Parts: sequence; structure tokens; C-alpha cells
Amino acid sequence: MATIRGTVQIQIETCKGCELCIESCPQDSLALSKEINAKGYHYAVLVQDNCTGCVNCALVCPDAVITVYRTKKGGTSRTEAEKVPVAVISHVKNDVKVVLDEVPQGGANI
Amino acid sequence: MATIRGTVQIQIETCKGCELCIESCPQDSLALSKEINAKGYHYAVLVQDNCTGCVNCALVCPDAVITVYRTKKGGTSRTEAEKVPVAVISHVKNDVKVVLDEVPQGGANI
Amino acid sequence: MNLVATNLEGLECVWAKPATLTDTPMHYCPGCGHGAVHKVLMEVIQEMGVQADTIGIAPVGCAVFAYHYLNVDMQEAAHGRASAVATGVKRLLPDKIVFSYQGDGDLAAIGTNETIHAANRGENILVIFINNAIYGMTGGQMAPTSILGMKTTTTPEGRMVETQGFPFKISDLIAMLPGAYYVTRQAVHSPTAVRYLKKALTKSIQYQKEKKGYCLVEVVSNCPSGWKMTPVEANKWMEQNMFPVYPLGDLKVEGKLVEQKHQ
Amino acid sequence: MNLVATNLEGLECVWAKPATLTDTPMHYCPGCGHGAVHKVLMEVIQEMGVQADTIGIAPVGCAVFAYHYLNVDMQEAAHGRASAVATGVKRLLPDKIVFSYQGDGDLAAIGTNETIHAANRGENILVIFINNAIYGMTGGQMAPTSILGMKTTTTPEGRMVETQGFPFKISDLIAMLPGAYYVTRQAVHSPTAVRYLKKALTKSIQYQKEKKGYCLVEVVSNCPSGWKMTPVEANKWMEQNMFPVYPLGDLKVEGKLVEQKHQ
Amino acid sequence: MTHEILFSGFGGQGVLSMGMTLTYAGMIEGKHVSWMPSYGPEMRGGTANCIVIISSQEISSPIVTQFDAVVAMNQPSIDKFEKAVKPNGILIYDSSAVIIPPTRTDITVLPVDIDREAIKLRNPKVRNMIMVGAFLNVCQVVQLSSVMKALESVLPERYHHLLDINRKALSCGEQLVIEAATPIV
Amino acid sequence: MTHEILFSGFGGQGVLSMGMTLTYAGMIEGKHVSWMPSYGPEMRGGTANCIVIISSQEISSPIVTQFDAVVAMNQPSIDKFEKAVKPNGILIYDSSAVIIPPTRTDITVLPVDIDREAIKLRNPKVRNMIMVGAFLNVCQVVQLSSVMKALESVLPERYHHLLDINRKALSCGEQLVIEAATPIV
Amino acid sequence: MSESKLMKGNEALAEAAIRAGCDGYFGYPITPQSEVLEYLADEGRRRGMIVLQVESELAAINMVYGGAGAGKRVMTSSSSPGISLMQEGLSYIASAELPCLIVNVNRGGPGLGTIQPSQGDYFQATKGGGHGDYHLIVLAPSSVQEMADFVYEGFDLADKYRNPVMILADGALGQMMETVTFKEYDPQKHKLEKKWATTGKTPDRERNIVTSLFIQPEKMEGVNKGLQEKYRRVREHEIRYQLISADDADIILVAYGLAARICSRAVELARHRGIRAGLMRPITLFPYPYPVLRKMSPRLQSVLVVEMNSGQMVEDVRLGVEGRVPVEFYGRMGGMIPPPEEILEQVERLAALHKSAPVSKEAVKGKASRKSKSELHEIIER
Amino acid sequence: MSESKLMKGNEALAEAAIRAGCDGYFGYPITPQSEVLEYLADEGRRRGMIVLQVESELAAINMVYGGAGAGKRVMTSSSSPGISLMQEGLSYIASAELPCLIVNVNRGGPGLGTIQPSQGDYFQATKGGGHGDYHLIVLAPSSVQEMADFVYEGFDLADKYRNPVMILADGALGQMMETVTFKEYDPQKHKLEKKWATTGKTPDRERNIVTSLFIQPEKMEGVNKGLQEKYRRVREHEIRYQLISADDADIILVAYGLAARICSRAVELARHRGIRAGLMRPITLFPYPYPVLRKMSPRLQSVLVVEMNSGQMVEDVRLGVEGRVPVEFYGRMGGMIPPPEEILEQVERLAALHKSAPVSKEAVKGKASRKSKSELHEIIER
Ligand SMILES: Cc1ncc(C[n+]2csc(CCOP(=O)(O)OP(=O)(O)O)c2C)c(N)n1
Ligand SMILES: Cc1ncc(C[n+]2csc(CCOP(=O)(O)OP(=O)(O)O)c2C)c(N)n1
Ligand code: SF4
Ligand code: SF4
Ligand code: SF4
Ligand code: SF4
Ligand code: SF4
Ligand code: SF4
Ligand SMILES: [Mg+2]
Ligand SMILES: [Mg+2]
Repeated sequence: MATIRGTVQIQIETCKGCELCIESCPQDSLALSKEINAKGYHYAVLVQDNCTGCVNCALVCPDAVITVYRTKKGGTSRTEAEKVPVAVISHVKNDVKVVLDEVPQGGANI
Repeated sequence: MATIRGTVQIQIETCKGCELCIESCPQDSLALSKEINAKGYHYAVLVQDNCTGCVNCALVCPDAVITVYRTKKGGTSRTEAEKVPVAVISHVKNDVKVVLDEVPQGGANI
Repeated sequence: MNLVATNLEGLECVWAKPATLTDTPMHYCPGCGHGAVHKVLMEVIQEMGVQADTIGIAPVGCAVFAYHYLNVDMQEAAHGRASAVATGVKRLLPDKIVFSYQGDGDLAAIGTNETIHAANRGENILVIFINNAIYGMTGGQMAPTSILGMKTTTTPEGRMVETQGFPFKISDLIAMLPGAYYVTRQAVHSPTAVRYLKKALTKSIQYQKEKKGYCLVEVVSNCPSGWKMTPVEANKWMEQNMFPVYPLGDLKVEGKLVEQKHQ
Repeated sequence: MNLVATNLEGLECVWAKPATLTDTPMHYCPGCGHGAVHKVLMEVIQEMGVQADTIGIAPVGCAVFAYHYLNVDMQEAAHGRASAVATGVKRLLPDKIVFSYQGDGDLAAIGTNETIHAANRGENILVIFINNAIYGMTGGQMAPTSILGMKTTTTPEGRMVETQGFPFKISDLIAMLPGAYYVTRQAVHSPTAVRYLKKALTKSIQYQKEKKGYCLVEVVSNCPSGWKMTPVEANKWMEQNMFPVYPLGDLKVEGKLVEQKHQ
Repeated sequence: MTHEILFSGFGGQGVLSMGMTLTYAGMIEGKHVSWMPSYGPEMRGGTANCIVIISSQEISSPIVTQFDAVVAMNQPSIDKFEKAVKPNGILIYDSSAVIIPPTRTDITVLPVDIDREAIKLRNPKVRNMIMVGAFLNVCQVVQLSSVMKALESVLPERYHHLLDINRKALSCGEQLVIEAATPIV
Repeated sequence: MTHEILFSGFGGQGVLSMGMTLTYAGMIEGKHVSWMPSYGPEMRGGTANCIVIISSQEISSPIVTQFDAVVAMNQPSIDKFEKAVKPNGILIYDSSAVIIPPTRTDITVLPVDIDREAIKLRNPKVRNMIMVGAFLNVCQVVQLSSVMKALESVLPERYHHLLDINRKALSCGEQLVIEAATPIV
Repeated sequence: MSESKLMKGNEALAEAAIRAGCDGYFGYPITPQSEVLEYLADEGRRRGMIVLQVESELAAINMVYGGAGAGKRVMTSSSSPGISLMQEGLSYIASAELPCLIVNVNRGGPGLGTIQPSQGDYFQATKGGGHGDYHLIVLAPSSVQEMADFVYEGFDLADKYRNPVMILADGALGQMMETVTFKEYDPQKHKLEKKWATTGKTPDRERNIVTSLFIQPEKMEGVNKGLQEKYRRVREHEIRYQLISADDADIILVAYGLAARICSRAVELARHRGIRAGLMRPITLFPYPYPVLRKMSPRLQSVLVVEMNSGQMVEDVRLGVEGRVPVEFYGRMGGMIPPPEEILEQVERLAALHKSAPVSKEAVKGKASRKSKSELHEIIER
Repeated sequence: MSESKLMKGNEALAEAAIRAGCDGYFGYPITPQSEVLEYLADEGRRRGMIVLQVESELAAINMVYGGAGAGKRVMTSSSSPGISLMQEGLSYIASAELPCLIVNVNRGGPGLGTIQPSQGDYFQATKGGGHGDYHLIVLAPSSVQEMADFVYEGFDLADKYRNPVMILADGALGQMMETVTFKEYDPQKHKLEKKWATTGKTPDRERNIVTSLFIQPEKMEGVNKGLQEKYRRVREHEIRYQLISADDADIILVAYGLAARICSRAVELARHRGIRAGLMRPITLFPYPYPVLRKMSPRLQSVLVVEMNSGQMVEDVRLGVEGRVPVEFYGRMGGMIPPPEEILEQVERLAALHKSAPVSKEAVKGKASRKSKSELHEIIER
């Protein structure tokens, strides 16, 4: 079972769904949401727990909406069970949780 | 006694006395007059009969005031005796002959 | 910030938006290179600790609002005159870091004269030149840097030499000027490109501190809206069609022309 | 004409002022290169028989009155815009021969943009560029082409890089542009130089007839008044000090760069 | 009789052509018409809108601030233009793109689930024409037939293969049964 | 009392500094003064001139068209300005540079052979100061001493080694006996 | 007559340029008028016109100089900042008396300002933004139809007087779509022979010189007198304007372009409230219809000038009425557009001031009575 | 006080700039004002000023924008065609409210024209040659002394109102030499702190932005209202003018700059002939001394405007007197200068028209009575 080496947080309200981060992710950890944000964009979300924290996505993101985290040296890595929630839509007016639809697990850890 | 191979005519009223023709003459045939023209310039005059009609002076003259003549192939060349008068000042108001002061004969034909 | 703090212990932040960028969301279209360049520039300014000494000049072009995002003192110049305005600022505040940020229309069309003479005087400034081969802001007209055959709203049949002349490689010309100290051509389409750009900008600002003179950093960039492509398509098109005309790399380093750069 | 006809029989005229020059005495200072260039240009136009097809553009500069002397249709352009005006004329009268005649201030300072973009579009025109390294008409101020250390009314200590930058070799830049077909640097200080210039101008007009594109003929010239020298001194100074910075010869022939030209 | 209508949504949702189609139809019917788009950089990834005026007499001002009807394709449009509807006017909007519905009670508020219809037609590209149809259904400023004709002129030649699907979308929208949202009191 | 004087000649003959010297002298004497040069391209190898006004009251216009005195250093100046001398005014000129003398009989015409004097002084460069001297001789607008003082300010530092020869030229001119030319009737 | 189209003002203007036989267009993109260049780069080129997108407005206006000097029908278009860059060129063109057409689709200034519609360039257009004594002939359209019509008129006036003509529109007129019909116009019938143009000095004539340089002030004064005399003729013959409900009006609104359209609505509304309001719309801003104002001023209660600027035209209105009637101003700036209701308020305020006559049949019907430019023209002649 | 020098107007102006603590000058040569650049390139540099001869007037004005935005005292100078090239830049500077000094040594236009003195740029200077609603504060010197004095005044006004100030001179004032004395002036005492300037965003403050872009029309309208309010304050407080023999005058001449000098002579001559003539010389062309004209117009027989142009200021004079007294004009154009005698003729013609009162002691002595600006200023206040 996969262990988390890194993760990203995406400011989805300012994400414009340009997909450049998705293109640049070597791990295919990112995808566009089905939902749109208040600006009408489908936004990027982390859809796998295989993020390595390589910062590629953050580097190419034109709107600087991605923050990248990596496991501290010697820090305890965590399991599926305790994934970091990846995103929260906060609508301009009131907060509404976004429901991410199931994405097929894939990649290295099948 | 020298024979004329070429000669020049200089429009002295529009000559500005820049001396570029004099510089460029391989024969030292040209000099500045003592007199000034109506514009106040000492003007170029032919002072020797050794002009070869090489056109150097005409080429460099910025004001295009020099006309160059050369002996026709087979044309009879002429002697000292019948030099071509080189210039006439016509003052803006009335014509006045210019008196060229004697210049020492020199060059090839001594 | 509209992120909810969540259990991140055990994790350290390895990349976050530089504090030298304001929180104002940028108005650029999705995937536009302008945003990426802003981000890198501000990272550099933050890391070099020159925020308080920096004065930027915004162009007229899509980056006209740059001052909403770059958290440094800025002036908004008339179209094409950013290099002249930068000269005015730098000559009177010689100890500040002064940069102008200009598009291809701004720098290489209407502003050609001011651009070239600033370089020829060896003004001790940094000029950032965003070459997206089009007039983005006004809706996708041809730019002097548009490549041959490129379709724009003013070249519906594609750019033709007869009516529009050749793609204008102004950086190559500027590199020829003794006043120019560092001239380079970079991009932001990939993580690697972004890392290179960061180096180039860092160098330039270092050079300016050392009063070495004029630095020009051209960034070959995209304009998804103007090109009528998705950002991903746009970057691919850029790699395939623009890089051959505008090859990436240094044109002049420390006052010396990098050879091979002469067509 | 105020010559008295005298006995010239036996003699044939081997050089006379071309009929394409008017009889108006030129206003230029004694020994000024402008006159010489006018003369050569008009010889060429006469010999090529294109007087009726030629339209000239005068600059703002000492040659502002060129139309008093050149007996062809002419337009007087705003300072620095002669290349733009020439473009307007040529685009609408593509079968005419169109030339602009510009000084260094006109072409390489205020007019840099119009000059460079006309070349980059490959406008099918001839641009004659009189480089006397000074602003003659306005009384001897520095020009972008003034050489380092040169004293002018605006560089009393001599031109210094810090405040004024480097002598601007715009012809070298223009030669780099694909739109430029023929770029050459000539002079009028000697009979030989005059003969070369005549060849260059003849070529250029021939090229234009053949629609080959943009031709630039730079003439390194003098300004005795501005330089505060006699014409003879001026030409010597020019040979010793200007030719090293602006070496005579072709920079680009039939669209190909002549090597060695890259500093 | 003068109709002053605002179409508003994201750039790319085709709101400008919605308005243009209606305007064209008005012209076909020999009415006085004017179409005024929002323009400039605020369009960069932002919202677009256009004002359409269709009238029996000469139109004095192409720009008005109060509308007989507002057609809103997204949330920001509602946020911005709900207050711009004249009393007793119409506010029709795409309910599938809106989270916070309008609240005014002095106007007729008409939600339309464009998504559902678009999915039926298996074509997301014609959402705008569905809305135009729906709008005509509740506010007959012009004949549907004129709009059908108008399409030919509005769609560039090279897109004429899309005429049919757009026509379908129009009539689909036009046949929708739309009931006014019961105002939240 | 107001004196309006014109100095005219070829560019390079130093007519501008002639006028400037006189103006400076006027200022030294606490008079109201103005000096107005001809400027611009007409100077290219052409003629230069300047208008000098020295007055006991404020000067309203630095530019006048009629003069109490005209100082002419060449033929074109006579051709152009003879008519600009006020009746009973003075026209003083360098006879060695002029072929056709003035013809007016209602003014005092004063020829001065500057050449001869310059040759005496073995210095052609000071012709203009000789003329200034001569002018003062016939028209005492200012004291010779003031002009001498003025020279120091008018001559740039780097030329101060030439002060003496210029002073000589001045007094030489000032001592000349000039008789009015008998008018050609 | 040809069928009517739905077009943007900018496109209609461009289409009319092609139909007017415009030989060359030189321009640089700027909102809100880039459609002119875009339309011509497509349609114009296809139909044989020389269309160049050039490096700047500066280059454009000087290419226009060259093309006009070569005897061709040429034009350029831009918006406020771009027009400012053309001021030197315009002064040269006016001085050299070159006929050509310049279009300013006015946006909000000063500076970079905003791209929204404005009338802030009135002074620049009418008093001469460039140096020296000169005037452009300035036409102010107020509909997409006029955006097209004034192109023909503009080119004809330019040729007739050898004077640059400016069409002063605004962002709304450029961007909005309206119905437009293109009238029959045969350029060949309208283009005049230009003997003075630089087309090559044939042996049968002296060389032609296009210049604005006259170094001797006497000469230059002569040139200036010539220009002034020309402007006098233009003032005498070319004044254009429109009157709406003016005959019996107590309150006259004065507005041009888009503002005039809005005022006409305001006048309608006022008439419905029984206020005798009317509108004078200058169509030529130079020459300005002073005589019309002078004529009507004595019998007016008040004049209300409405502009999308700080009140620049007010000066011309005051010069027209010369104190015979109070002149008030209402305007919006920086790209804002005054809605008819706002203007109505002002009219009502003025009416209250003068407690103008109660509603009357005749007052209401007044709004119908429009006079054509030509009719009124005579009124001025006498 | 410092001793007096004999200097050209251009040089006096340049010397004053150095003494006024001007930090930077950016310019391009043009006759008849190149001496300004030449003097500063020598003296100015030596005395620590940043002096750049740049590639064009366009570059110069935008460098001025940059330097002024950086909070420094900066200036440029040029003549008519060069000033036309600065119009876009001036509009930006006015909109961004940057204090700076622009000098126009006016020559004869339009076009390349002539280099002789002229006043043909009056409209351009006073109505705004650039796009949008803005005004420069315009000072019109009429002596070499004022060429110097108005530099201090200009910089102070610019700083006080954050507004560009123009000194509108002419070729004669620039080229002529007169006696000039430089007053004591300590720049440090006059320079204001400029908190808004871009000098680097220190942690203790928000970033400063110098811009003229306000894309939302509402915002832009706000900016415009701010500008208009500023201009109102300028009109209220900064009107400057001079009256000569005006108190008892039947005929008032209105002229500025060089023309005013010549008129003052004409007034003297007229007084000697027993004609009660006087002169009103506007010193600020914006703000224009309308109130002075309004005040005096009722008791005048006629007004004669004298300009070295086609009569541009006549409009402002007419706006001032509003028909209460006939306004006549006499002018020369294209670089010609009207001699006092010509003007006198006009005055006599007018006097004859009104067969004004015979010569009287008091009429003659009238010419002595001059009022200082300050005194008169009060007259306006009340
Ligand atoms: C004097 C002037 N001319 C034209 C414009 C219109 N304009 C604004 S931005 C622009 C060009 C934008 O292209 P670029 O400089 O390449 O910037 P981009 O938007 O592509 O980043 C133009 C022509 C203007 N604002 N001012
Ligand atoms: C817009 C404008 N700026 C400046 C000038 C003044 N001016 C006239 S000619 C000239 C430069 C002359 O130098 P150059 O072009 O080298 O010609 P030259 O006289 O040396 O032959 C200048 C600055 C002008 N006429 N117009
Ligand atoms: S790159 Fe940034 S803006 Fe684009 S999709 Fe990814 S997160 Fe969103
Ligand atoms: S940090 Fe690397 S691995 Fe993680 S999402 Fe971003 S690009 Fe993918
Ligand atoms: S070159 Fe010509 S102008 Fe010069 S001196 Fe000789 S003849 Fe005279
Ligand atoms: S033609 Fe030749 S030889 Fe004769 S004068 Fe001229 S230069 Fe001398
Ligand atoms: S138009 Fe082009 S350059 Fe401008 S923001 Fe959009 S993508 Fe970027
Ligand atoms: S000033 Fe110089 S360039 Fe001009 S005419 Fe005289 S010498 Fe020739
Ligand atoms: Mg671009
Ligand atoms: Mg030169």
C-alpha cells in the first residue's frame, strides 16, 4: 500500500483549469474536476496519492495557485487512510464542499 | 613649350572656395583667387596650363561648379599663346573682369 | 487564501507562492505565460531581497496590470515607452533596481526606437521581453514577431513577407550593440525552462547591482486566446513552430556575443 | 550660368554638371558632403534615364532643401519619418523609383523605428544615409553616430559612453535583417570614393527596378561647420577618425551578409 | 414598442452570438435594432455581455442601464445584473450554472436547466441556442422563424454544417415548459 | 534716448560679437539693452546680422525694422539694409568689401577701408573690432572704455590672450578720420 | 438600392472606405477601433486595396502623408492615444495641404485611461492638437449608418479642399451593431485629378514638391494666409448639423455623436412631459455651426450642452450665443455614458427654472418636425 | 542680490533650472531652443544635474514621466514640432498627475514651417493638444528675466498641484539677449515631499503606483472629477496677469509674450497721441484671466487682441467679455512679428471709430501707472 511522499494544495477558486500542471506532472497525480468554480473553470485537483512533491506543477502554474509539500526527512510517512483533503471550494458567497467523483486508482501502485 | 591636354571652367559665382578641388588635383593646376565673389568667397581658378582633364576636381566639387574639357582625339592641341580664359566674375549687379595676379610658371614644362 | 488548514504535520512546504506577489488573482487567460513570468520574477526579487529597492515599469499590453500583482513600486508607461520610462527612473535613482516588462508589440513595434537606444546607451536596467508573437491585449493582431504563415486577425491568410515583412528578431540586433551586456532568450513552458529563466533573471539583477549595464531577457511565450488554442496545444505549437525561429539560449554574455547566433 | 563662351574648339566636354540638378546654388556650407552626394545621385538618375519615374523624399536636416536642387518630384518628410513617407509613396506607386535621403539624426535617432521597420518589411526603396556624425542643421549637436571623445555643442567634454552610449552603427544592424537586400557604406572625400558611390547608387536603383527589395547606401560624410574645421581638415579628420569606426565597403550584397563585418 | 434585453455569461459561452442572432432576427422583421457588446480586456477570462434593443421606432441610445429582460448564463451575471431588471421584467437564467438563485420578487424569475437539455441533445456547444429558444418561449420579441433565418447570417459559412443542430437547440428550448421560480419570501 | 542699431555681414565675420560687445558695454553703463540675432539655416554659408538696442528706458520690442544706424560688413548687407536706415540715420560700411556703394542721400553714408587698417595691424581676425571702433567714433552710444571692459566678458576665457590685439583694433578704429562719402547724385 | 446589413460601426466604416475607392490604409491596432484594420486586412486586401499594419501610429500617419502626396486616396484610423501620436504628422499634412481621412474612435482619457466611449478629444480634433495654425474638417457621426456615409463625404471634402478630414466617433459607435445600407457611389466620378501630386516629373511639367517648409517668414505668412482663407471658405460652405424639435423650443440641447442620440431620446421624454425642448446636433465640429446658435439664441430660455467629457464644446456654444442665453452643461467623463433619464432631469430642472409653458398638443407633436441638413443650410446662407 | 548678466533667453532659462534644483533634463535639439540643452549639457552636468540628449522628443517626454514619477524635479524643452510629438506623453503625465516642467519655444507652423518666432501653439498649449480632459498650467514670459523667473514658479506650481507646467515662449525670447538677474532661491526650501513617488516599496508602506489606467469607467470618471476639481482650484488661485495703463483705458489691447512687449510700446505711442489705450497681458494662459476681462469689459469701447498667430486667443477673450464689447484682432503669422507702428495704426483706427476723448495730461501719464500682479490678484478675489 502506497505511502505519501508529497502532496499539493490547490487554490481552486483562482485555478483557471489550464491543465499545464496536469501536463507537467510525471506522476499523473492531477486531473480537472468535473465541477466549475465561481469563475466557471474546471479546476485542478489531486486525484492520486502518488505525488512526489517534485514541484513541477507549481513551477509551471501561471497563477501560482499550487502549494507543494514534501515529507520531512525522517518524518513519518502516512497511509491511504489519512490522505490530506486536497481541495475546498469556497464560493464567493458561501462555502460548499465539492464532491470529487471516484477516479480509478492507477499508476505505479496497482 | 607646353601643350594643353585639358582645361576646366569654373562657375566662380557659385564656387565656395572649399579647396577640395585643389586638394584633389594631381597637377596642382588650381588655386584660390585673391578676390572674393559676391558671396564673399575666394574662388578656385586654373593657374597652370597643365590640366590633363582628369576630372578629379569635378568629381569632388560639392557644388558641381567645374566643367572639364579634354582635347579631342586627333584635335589640334594649342599653345600658351591661346590659353582659355578660365573665369569671369559676374557680380550680382554688374560684370567686373577679375584680374588674376601672376602665378609663377612651374611644373613639368620648365 | 481559501484553503482550509488540514493535517500537514510531517510535511514541509517545498513550494509556495512568493510573498512578493500580491493576493490579487491575475486577469490573464488560462495558461498564459505572463503569469508564469510574473511568478518567477517575484521569486527572484524575494530571494535576492531587493523588493524594497526595486522599481518596475509596466507596459501597455496584457501585462498592463502587472502592478496589481507585483508587490513593488511600479510605473505604468505609455505603449512602447517602458524602456524610456525606465531610463528616466534609473538615471535619477541610480542605486535602485529598475526593470521594464514589455510585450512584443510594445517593445519591438511601437517601442523599437526607445528599446534600441536604451540598449545602445547601455542603460543599467533589466528589460523583460515577453514574445508571444501576437498582440494579445487588443485581440490577436499580428506582432512584428509573428512567424511567417501565422494566422492572426490582421493576417487572415497567414503572415506574408510581401505585406508584413519578416519575423523581427530584435534580441539578435540588440545583442550586436556594445551597450548590451547580457542578452538571453528563455521560456516558461516546462519546469526546466522555468528554472533557466529564474537563473537568467537572477543574473540580470546581480549584473545591475554591479552596474554592468543593459540586460535583456526575452521570454518566448504563448497566447492561447490569441492563437485560439488550449494552453496545452499552445505550448506544443510554440515548441514546434516558434522555437525554431526564436531558439532558446544566451545571445550575449558578459558583453561577449555568443557565436552560432548569427544566422 | 555666368561663364563667357570662349574658344573651346578642339576640346570636348568630359564632365559637366548633370541636367537633373537644378541651377539653384546649393545652400550647403563650403565643402559639405551633401552637395557631392546630390551631384552623384543625380548623375546616376540621369544616366539611368529614370528622372520621370523617380520620387525622392527629403529629410529634416541640412538636406531639407534637397528638393531645390534635385530636379525630380519630391516630398519633404517630418524629421525622422522619410522612410515611412517613402513606404507610403512606394506602396501606392509600386512602379516608381522611390528614394529617401536622410541624415544620421534623422535616420538613426528620431527615425530609428521607421528606418528599421521599413528595412524589416523589405520595402522596395533606396535609403541614402548621410552619416556626418553630427546634427549639422541645428548647429552641431551630438548625433547617435558621433564617435567617442568627439566634441560637439552637447558633448563639450567629448562624447562619453556613460551619458551618451556608443556610436550607433545602424547599417550593421540593418544588414542583419532578412528584409535588407543591399547595404553598403561609401564616402565622397576623393575621386575614387565618388566613383564607388556612383556604382553603389546605380546598383541600388537597378535592384529596385528588379523589385529586389530594400537598399541602404550609407555615406560617411563631413560637416566642416559642425566640426569647426576647414573642408580639407574635415576630410582628413574623417579619414583618420571616422573610417576606423565606420569602415567603407559592402555590408550585405544580394541578400547575403558580407562576413568580416561582424565586430 | 421597444425591448431592451441583456445577455450575459462567461466569455466562450457564446452570449454575444445569442444577442446577435436575436438582433438579426429583429432586422429581418424590419424592426429597428441595435447590439452593443461589452469589449476590451475585462473579457480576458472574464464575463461578456451584450445589450440588444429591438424596437418599432428609431433607437436613440444603444446603451441602457435597465432592461426589460436579462438572460444570465452564470452566477456572476445574476450577481451583477439581477438589480438591472426593470420592475415586472424578466430574469431568465441557466439554473445548472448557478448556485445562488435570484431573490427579487417584483420580477419574473425563470430558471432553465440548460445542462439537462444539452445532454439530451448530446451537444454542450449549443447551450446558448437552447437558452435563446427558451427566452423566445417566454418573451416573443421576434418570431422563432426569423431567428432560424438569422442563424444563417450569424453562423460563418464554414460552420453551416452546424445549422441543423443549432436549429434543433432553438426549438428544443422554445418548447420547454418553464415555470417561474416561487420567490423565496 | 534709444539707439536701434543693426550689424550685418557674412557668417564668420564676427558681426554677432560686434553687436554683443556693444550691448554688453551698454549694460555696463546701466542702460536697458537687447541683442537679437538672426538665427537658423539661413546662416549656413549665408549672411548673419543682429539688432542691438541701447536705451535709457525699458525696451518694448527687441525686433525693429528701421534703424538709427546700420553697420554693414559686405555687399549683400548694403543691398539688403540700405533702405532700413531711418532718415538722417547712419550707414557705415567696410568699403574694402563692397563694390557697389550705397546711394541714399537722406542719410549719412560712411565708408571705412577696414582692409587697410587690418593690414596695418597685421591681423585680419580683428576687422570686426576695427569697425566697432570706427562706429563709436561717429556714434557715441557708449563709452569706448565700457566697450574695452565689455570685451573681457564677451571673449571666452580661453581667448583672453587676444584681448590686447582686440583693444588695439578698437582704438585704431576709434581714431580713424572718416569722412562721409559724397552722395552720387 | 443595395440591401441593408447588420454591422459594427467600425466594420461599416471600413466597408465604406473600400466602396469609396480608398487606395491605401495604414494603421496600428488599438481598442475600440481595431476592427477597421482587421476588416480591411481581410476584405480590403481581397478587393485590391493596399492595407498595411505598421509599426506605430507615427509611422502610419507619415505613410498617409506619403500616399496622399502621391495623389492617392488614403486613410488611417486609431483611438485617442494613437491620435495624440499623430499630431505632428497631422500638422504637416494640414500644412502641405494633403487630402486624406483620419478616423478617431474616441475612448476615455487622459492617458491610457479606459477603452470605453468618450468625447474627450473634442478640443484636440477641433482646435488643432498639433502645432501651428491649422484645422481639420471634423465630421461627427451618431449612427452606424453615418459611420459609413461620412467616409464618402470625408474623402470628397478632403479632395475638394486639399485638407485632412477627421471622423470623430466614439467607442460605442465603433463597437455597436446597427442596420446599415451602402449607397451607390462611383469613386471614379468623385476622385479629382491631382496635378500637384508627386507621380514622377515628366518632361512636360515642372517637378512637384510636397512640403510644409517655408523658411522665410514672409513666405510662411503667405502660406498661413492661404490656409486661413481656405478655412473661411470651409466655414462658409460646409457647415452641417441637424435640428430636432427646434422650431418652437424654449430649451435647446446641444450635443454631437452618441450624446446627441441620447439627447434626442431625452427630448422625446421632455416633450411628453410638455416641456418644449429641442436638439441642435452639430455634424461638422469644424466648421462649427455658430450661425445656427446665433440665430436661435435670442428666443431661447436656456441652452443645455451635453457631452461625454468635461464640457469642451461648451466654449464653442458660448462663442455662438455670446451671452444672449445662459449656457448650462451636463456631462459624464472617463467612458461613462449619460442615460436619457439623467439628461431629462437636467431639462426638467431648467424648465422649472423658467416654469415653461404647460403641455400643449403642439409641443408634443414638435418632436416629429425634423429638418434636413440641406434645408437648414440655406437658412445660414441668407 | 546677485549681479546682472547679459544672456540669451534660452540660457537664462537653463541657468534658472539649475538654480531651481532641477534634478534631470531630457531633451532633443531643435531650433530655436537648442541652447537650453547645450547650456545644461555643459553647466548643468558640471553642477551635478542629470542631462541627457536622447533619441527623440518622444523618448524625452517619457523619461520625464519616469523621472517625475520617481519624485524628482525634471524637465524637457523643445519647439513646436517636437512638442507635438510629446502630446501623448503629456496626456499621460497630466493623468498620472506628475509634476514637471515643459518648455515650448514656439516657432512658426504648421508643419515644418519656419524657425522664426510665433505664437501658433496657443491652442495646443491651453486647450490640451493631447487626448482627453486635461490641462497644463501655462506660463507665458515676455522677457529674458521672466524666462528665468518662471522656471522657479513653474516648478513650484507643478509640485503644488501635481500638474505638468508649460512655459510657452517663442523664438525671439529664446534667442535674444537681455539683462537678467537671478533671485535667491533655495530648492530645498521649495521641494515638497512626494510620498506617492516610486522610490522603492519599503516594508513600512504599501507599494506606490504611478498610472493613468483606470479601466472601469466609474473609476476613470472619478479620476476625471478629481482633475476637474484641481483645475477649478488652479483657476481660483493661480491666475497671473499684468495691466499697463488700464485704469482709464477706453481701448484695451490683449496680448501675451513677445506680442505683449510690442503692444506696450504701441500703447505708449497711442498715449502720446492722446488715445486712452491700455494693455492686459495674461501671464498664465491656463488658468486664463477671464475674470479680469469680465470686470473691465463693460467700461471699454473696444478690445484689440494682438497675437503672432491667426487669432487663437481671441476665443478666450470673447469668452471673457461675452459680447459686452466688440473684440477685434490684429496678428501676423508664420514667424512674422508685428512692429509697434502696425499695432498703433489699428489702435488709431479703433479710436477714430469711437472718436475717443482728446489728449489729456492724465491720459498721457496713464502709461506710468503699472500694477503689480499681486495687487491685482486681490481685485479678482473680491
Ligand atoms: C499609442 C497606442 N497604440 C496602440 C494601443 C493599443 N494597444 C494596447 S496593447 C497593444 C499591443 C499588445 O501587444 P503586446 O505588446 O505584444 O503585448 P501582449 O498583450 O501580447 O502581451 C496595443 C497595440 C495603445 N494602447 N496605445
Ligand atoms: C520633431 C523635430 N525634432 C527636432 C527637429 C530639429 N532638427 C532639425 S534637423 C535635426 C537633425 C539634423 O541632423 P542630421 O539628421 O544628422 O542631418 P544633418 O543636418 O547633419 O545633415 C534636428 C534635430 C525638428 N525639425 N523636428
Ligand atoms: S496550472 Fe494552475 S491554473 Fe492551471 S490548471 Fe493547474 S493549478 Fe489550475
Ligand atoms: S508535485 Fe510533482 S508529483 Fe506532485 S502533483 Fe505536482 S507535479 Fe505531480
Ligand atoms: S571644389 Fe568646387 S566649390 Fe570647392 S573650391 Fe573647388 S570649385 Fe569651388
Ligand atoms: S581636371 Fe584634373 S588636372 Fe585638370 S584641374 Fe581638374 S583635377 Fe586638375
Ligand atoms: S490575450 Fe494572450 S497574452 Fe493576453 S492574457 Fe490572454 S493569453 Fe495572455
Ligand atoms: S552644417 Fe554641416 S552638414 Fe550642414 S551644410 Fe553645413 S557642413 Fe553641411
Ligand atoms: Mg505580444
Ligand atoms: Mg548629421
